[in-house]
Amino acid sequence: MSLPTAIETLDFSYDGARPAGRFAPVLVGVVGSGNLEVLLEPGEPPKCRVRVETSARGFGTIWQAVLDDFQARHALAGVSISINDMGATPAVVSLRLDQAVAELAPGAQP
Amino acid sequence: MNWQHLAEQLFGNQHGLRADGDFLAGSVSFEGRPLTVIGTTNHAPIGVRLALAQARVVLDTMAQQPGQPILLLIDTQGQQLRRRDELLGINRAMAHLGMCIDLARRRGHRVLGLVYDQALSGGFITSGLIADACYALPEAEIRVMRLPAMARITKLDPALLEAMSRSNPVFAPGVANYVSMGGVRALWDGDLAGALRQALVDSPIEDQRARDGAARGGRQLAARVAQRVLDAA
Amino acid sequence: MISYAECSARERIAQLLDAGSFHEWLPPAERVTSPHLAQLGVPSAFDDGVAIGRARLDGRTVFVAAQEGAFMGGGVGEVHGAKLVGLLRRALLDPHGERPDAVLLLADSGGVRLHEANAGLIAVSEVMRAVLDARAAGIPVLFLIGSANGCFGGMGIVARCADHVVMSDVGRLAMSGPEVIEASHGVEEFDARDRALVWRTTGGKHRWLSGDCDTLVEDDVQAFRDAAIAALGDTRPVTVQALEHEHRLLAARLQLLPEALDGDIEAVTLWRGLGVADAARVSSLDVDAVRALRPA
Amino acid sequence: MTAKTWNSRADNRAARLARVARALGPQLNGKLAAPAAITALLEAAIEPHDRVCLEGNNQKQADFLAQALVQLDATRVHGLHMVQSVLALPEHLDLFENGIASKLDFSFSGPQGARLAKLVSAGRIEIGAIHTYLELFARYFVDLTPNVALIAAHAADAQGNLYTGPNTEDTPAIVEATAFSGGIVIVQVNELVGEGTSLPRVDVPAGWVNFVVQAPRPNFIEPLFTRDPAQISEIQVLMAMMAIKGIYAEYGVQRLNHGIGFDTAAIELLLPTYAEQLGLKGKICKHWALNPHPALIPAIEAGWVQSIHSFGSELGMEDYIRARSDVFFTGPDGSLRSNRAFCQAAGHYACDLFIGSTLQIDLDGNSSTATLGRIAGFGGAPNMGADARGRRHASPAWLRAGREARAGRSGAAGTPRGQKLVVQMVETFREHMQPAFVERLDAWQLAEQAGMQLPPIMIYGDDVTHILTEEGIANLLLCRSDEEREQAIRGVAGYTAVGLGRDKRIVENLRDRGVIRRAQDLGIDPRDATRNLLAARSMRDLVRASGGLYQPPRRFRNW
Repeated sequence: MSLPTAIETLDFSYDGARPAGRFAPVLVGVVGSGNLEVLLEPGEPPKCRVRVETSARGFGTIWQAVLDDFQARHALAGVSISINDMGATPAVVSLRLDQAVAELAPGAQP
Repeated sequence: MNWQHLAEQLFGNQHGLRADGDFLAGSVSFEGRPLTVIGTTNHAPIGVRLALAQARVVLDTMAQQPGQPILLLIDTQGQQLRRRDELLGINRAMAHLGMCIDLARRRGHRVLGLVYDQALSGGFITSGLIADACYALPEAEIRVMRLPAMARITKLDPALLEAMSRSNPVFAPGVANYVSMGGVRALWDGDLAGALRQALVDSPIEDQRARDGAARGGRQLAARVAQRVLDAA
Repeated sequence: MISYAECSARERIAQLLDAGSFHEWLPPAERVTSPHLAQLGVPSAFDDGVAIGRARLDGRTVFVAAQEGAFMGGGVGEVHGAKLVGLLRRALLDPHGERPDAVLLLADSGGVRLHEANAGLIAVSEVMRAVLDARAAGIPVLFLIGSANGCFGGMGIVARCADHVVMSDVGRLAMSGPEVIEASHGVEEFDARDRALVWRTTGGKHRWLSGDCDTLVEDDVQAFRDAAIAALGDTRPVTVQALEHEHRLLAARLQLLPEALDGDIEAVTLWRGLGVADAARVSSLDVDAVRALRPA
Repeated sequence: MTAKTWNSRADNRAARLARVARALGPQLNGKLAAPAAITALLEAAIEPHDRVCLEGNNQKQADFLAQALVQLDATRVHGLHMVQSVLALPEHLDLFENGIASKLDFSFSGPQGARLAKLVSAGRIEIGAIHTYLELFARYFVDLTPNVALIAAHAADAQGNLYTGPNTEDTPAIVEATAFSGGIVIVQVNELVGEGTSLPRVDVPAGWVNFVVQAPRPNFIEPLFTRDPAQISEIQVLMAMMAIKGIYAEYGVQRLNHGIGFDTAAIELLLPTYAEQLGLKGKICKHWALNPHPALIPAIEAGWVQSIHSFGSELGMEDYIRARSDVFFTGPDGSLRSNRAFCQAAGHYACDLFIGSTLQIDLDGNSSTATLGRIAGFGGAPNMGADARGRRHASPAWLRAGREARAGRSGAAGTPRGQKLVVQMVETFREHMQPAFVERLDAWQLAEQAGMQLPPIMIYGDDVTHILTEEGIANLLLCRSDEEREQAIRGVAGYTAVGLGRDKRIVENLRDRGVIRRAQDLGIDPRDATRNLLAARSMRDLVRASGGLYQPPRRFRNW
């Protein structure tokens, strides 16, 4: 049974130029109203894959735009990003993503 | 089932159980062996006073009848929803009741709970759920709160909750769901005295509810997750 | 000074315990999440709202759990509760030879998570029994309460089953939330929007004056750390004598407060009855001053 | 042939006073009327079709008189034309439902906006116009002069002198217009001081007051300007950093007004921390037209603020204000004297900057808080948030804004003059992902629904100088065409449909020219925008900062 209130799952995949190398998983943020948690884990280079599970349905194009800009900033490779979202605004999403990247091992930063 | 009828079925006409308002207590004889009975009736809300009254009997039983089994008869609408009780530390009084029961168990008293009418959240945690094992009559009702109130507080669609409650025992009121989740060990149907006799013999002393929930299919994760914590590097 | 109330669960762990000493069990990457939320349209959290593990406090081994109040109000669901039970059992059974000097529960919870109501209720009762098992084995259990959600519902009961309760004055410890009482008995019974009344009834100062908590601290992570270190040796065996003492105390308290007092004077009346000097000024006093008011 | 009467208003007042005296008999003692006689008093004093000002603004309410007015016999008192600042209480609209009043001129209707819209569309209320506060006060002296004013004061003495307390607010403007045009002034007070006791100070002289009645309960006051710092988000901190560095510092803003809200509270709380680190103390934010915002306490304590004049007061701030009389306008008794009319004038003419929030902004920069099904009104924002075309004195901030607007222009448009900085500060999405940027304001549809002559636009696009979002600052002063302006707005509209519709090339060009400045262009790293920068992060921090002088209302105290 598909219910109108069910969680929406969105998947995105990018190719990046900056390999993140090995790193311990990074968790940033909290799943609360208007907020989200972002988990970074090592992935298959050169891919940067993003999976979003969100309670706010119907914002796929906005996620696409936010993540396009994020990947344009960081060009991550070999990273798997998992997001649990409870209706965060794009500004909060971008901030959490940038905070998470900042926690990666220093070698991963350009 | 009303408590008098229940007491007669369990202990006969001369059961010796007395009601003081919503509070039930008495030392009864069950098949020739003494048994302490503590309970509430009229869907009593459990406030500080009623929690202390129950704790008193448990303490007295420990002091005066070491090892004597205790039967908790449960009919409550949950904790007393009053500001005064909160100010007086209702959570402390209920913890005290729970700790008295728990200590009695550790000192060799067999403690059994029986939900004979209804049981709700706060009133249940420190009675049936802290006993060695909790049982229920088939017509009893156990829940945290009614679905409409739950929908209001969680801001979820009542129709959705209703639909969910049919397929998932986690949401829905009902003793059968509590049995399948392991919260209630078994239902007592028909020969109540026989059921009590059996329970006095074979109720577990360890907390087996998570394992029961997994075996019965109503609560798949609790036991597994706790075990994973034990095993984690 | 870092506000304990403002910290997330993981920030509390990072700030409260010895730096870098926390080793997490079932960390987020293992994705031990609630299976019940997605179908209700609620996202899950990778840790189901509670981080558990082993750490050091002032060099001593402790087990710790921190609830995240921002996720589902810190509500206890099936997995969340099982993580707490597993932590307490691990302390008790000691399968890896790492017996802790204490188990710290950093509470931030409204109680049972209604989204998984029945499982949550049973889980809270399992936590309560596990706490009492740990105590019976001589492992002290400490509750730290100073978060925005406080410690309510079943967790409010469990907290009072612990050896030692540390609270800040912005922390709250009670059973039913004021909103629930207001919804059930009306705004005259309990005006949930009157925060001063809510805190007089459930807040840290009141719990200190009435002896419902053992330490009262400022809303400061370092103060919580110091209090936790001081409480490490505070083992209180549960005995008949101890429970008789508790019973006398609670029964006497019940007599101190006349029925049906107005919310404006109720708490002050009780404090006076408990022998608190200056009861009328408690609300405006700071933590140090209130700490000194508790009758011996 | 009868002689022309030139004193009919005075005669009419005398007749009303005599009627009241007859109706009340022993229940009237001098100007003092018994509370139980309030119905008789109002029925004798008010005539059908009178213009009546019922004092009510966004803080204090003449609530006892409002309740009494609703109870009147509609066969005796009806068709009233209400002229009042704010529709806040249910009684304000009950009057129209029960036929006592029929026409309305007002400024703001926040809490009653939805009900007002329903009554208007049902034809139960004829709205004259929706005003700004100052505009409505102005009309009290031109064509909306009240016949009867029903006002609230804190205390009266036996003669009828009034002490309005810190919340003087609209009272002087209302009383002046009424008392000097043959009208009747009726006041509800919380206290009566006995013979031989004097009021702390006299805010309204007895000669301007006709009747005094002691209300059974103190008049209601809403703590509207209290913002709990605990609720300020890190995005709001980021925007506050951008406001301080990108606008306040840039223009050297010394005289300003802040709207209500968490966005501007964040700015107030960053002054002693972030702005101090930037070395801006003494260079910005010295003089304010502002209610006594608790959030400003840390900045005041740190020595940032030289003066504050206030529209009204704020509950709990009384002792603090008394102890900081160098900063606030206080009477010889030590308590605040607020005055909405003067403070609105100050905000309009003497401030270089207004910054506030809104719900919607369109591609022309018009902004509105109107939403469908609600008639909200304007309050003071359009007055603060408008260039003061009559201003002639110069200040560096004003001159710089004027230069930016006029550079390269000729003729009248290029004539040197200054301009007020009007900043709209919004997050691109409000809660529940409602976009703040829209192609078309709801105000247009609302105007059609309610038959208004103009859409209820709060601040016109041609008055807005800057739009500040978490995505950046758009400096509209530097735009030279409608297209540039539109792209500048789209350029800070983020991921809203309006923002995603931007022409990336033009927007990058605008960024190169400094028309759009992003956080990084200002040297701000969004990851530095944490709540730790706030000088107070809780209500209690504010109390501490005030040395215990600030006593927040109960609903804000979590201790």
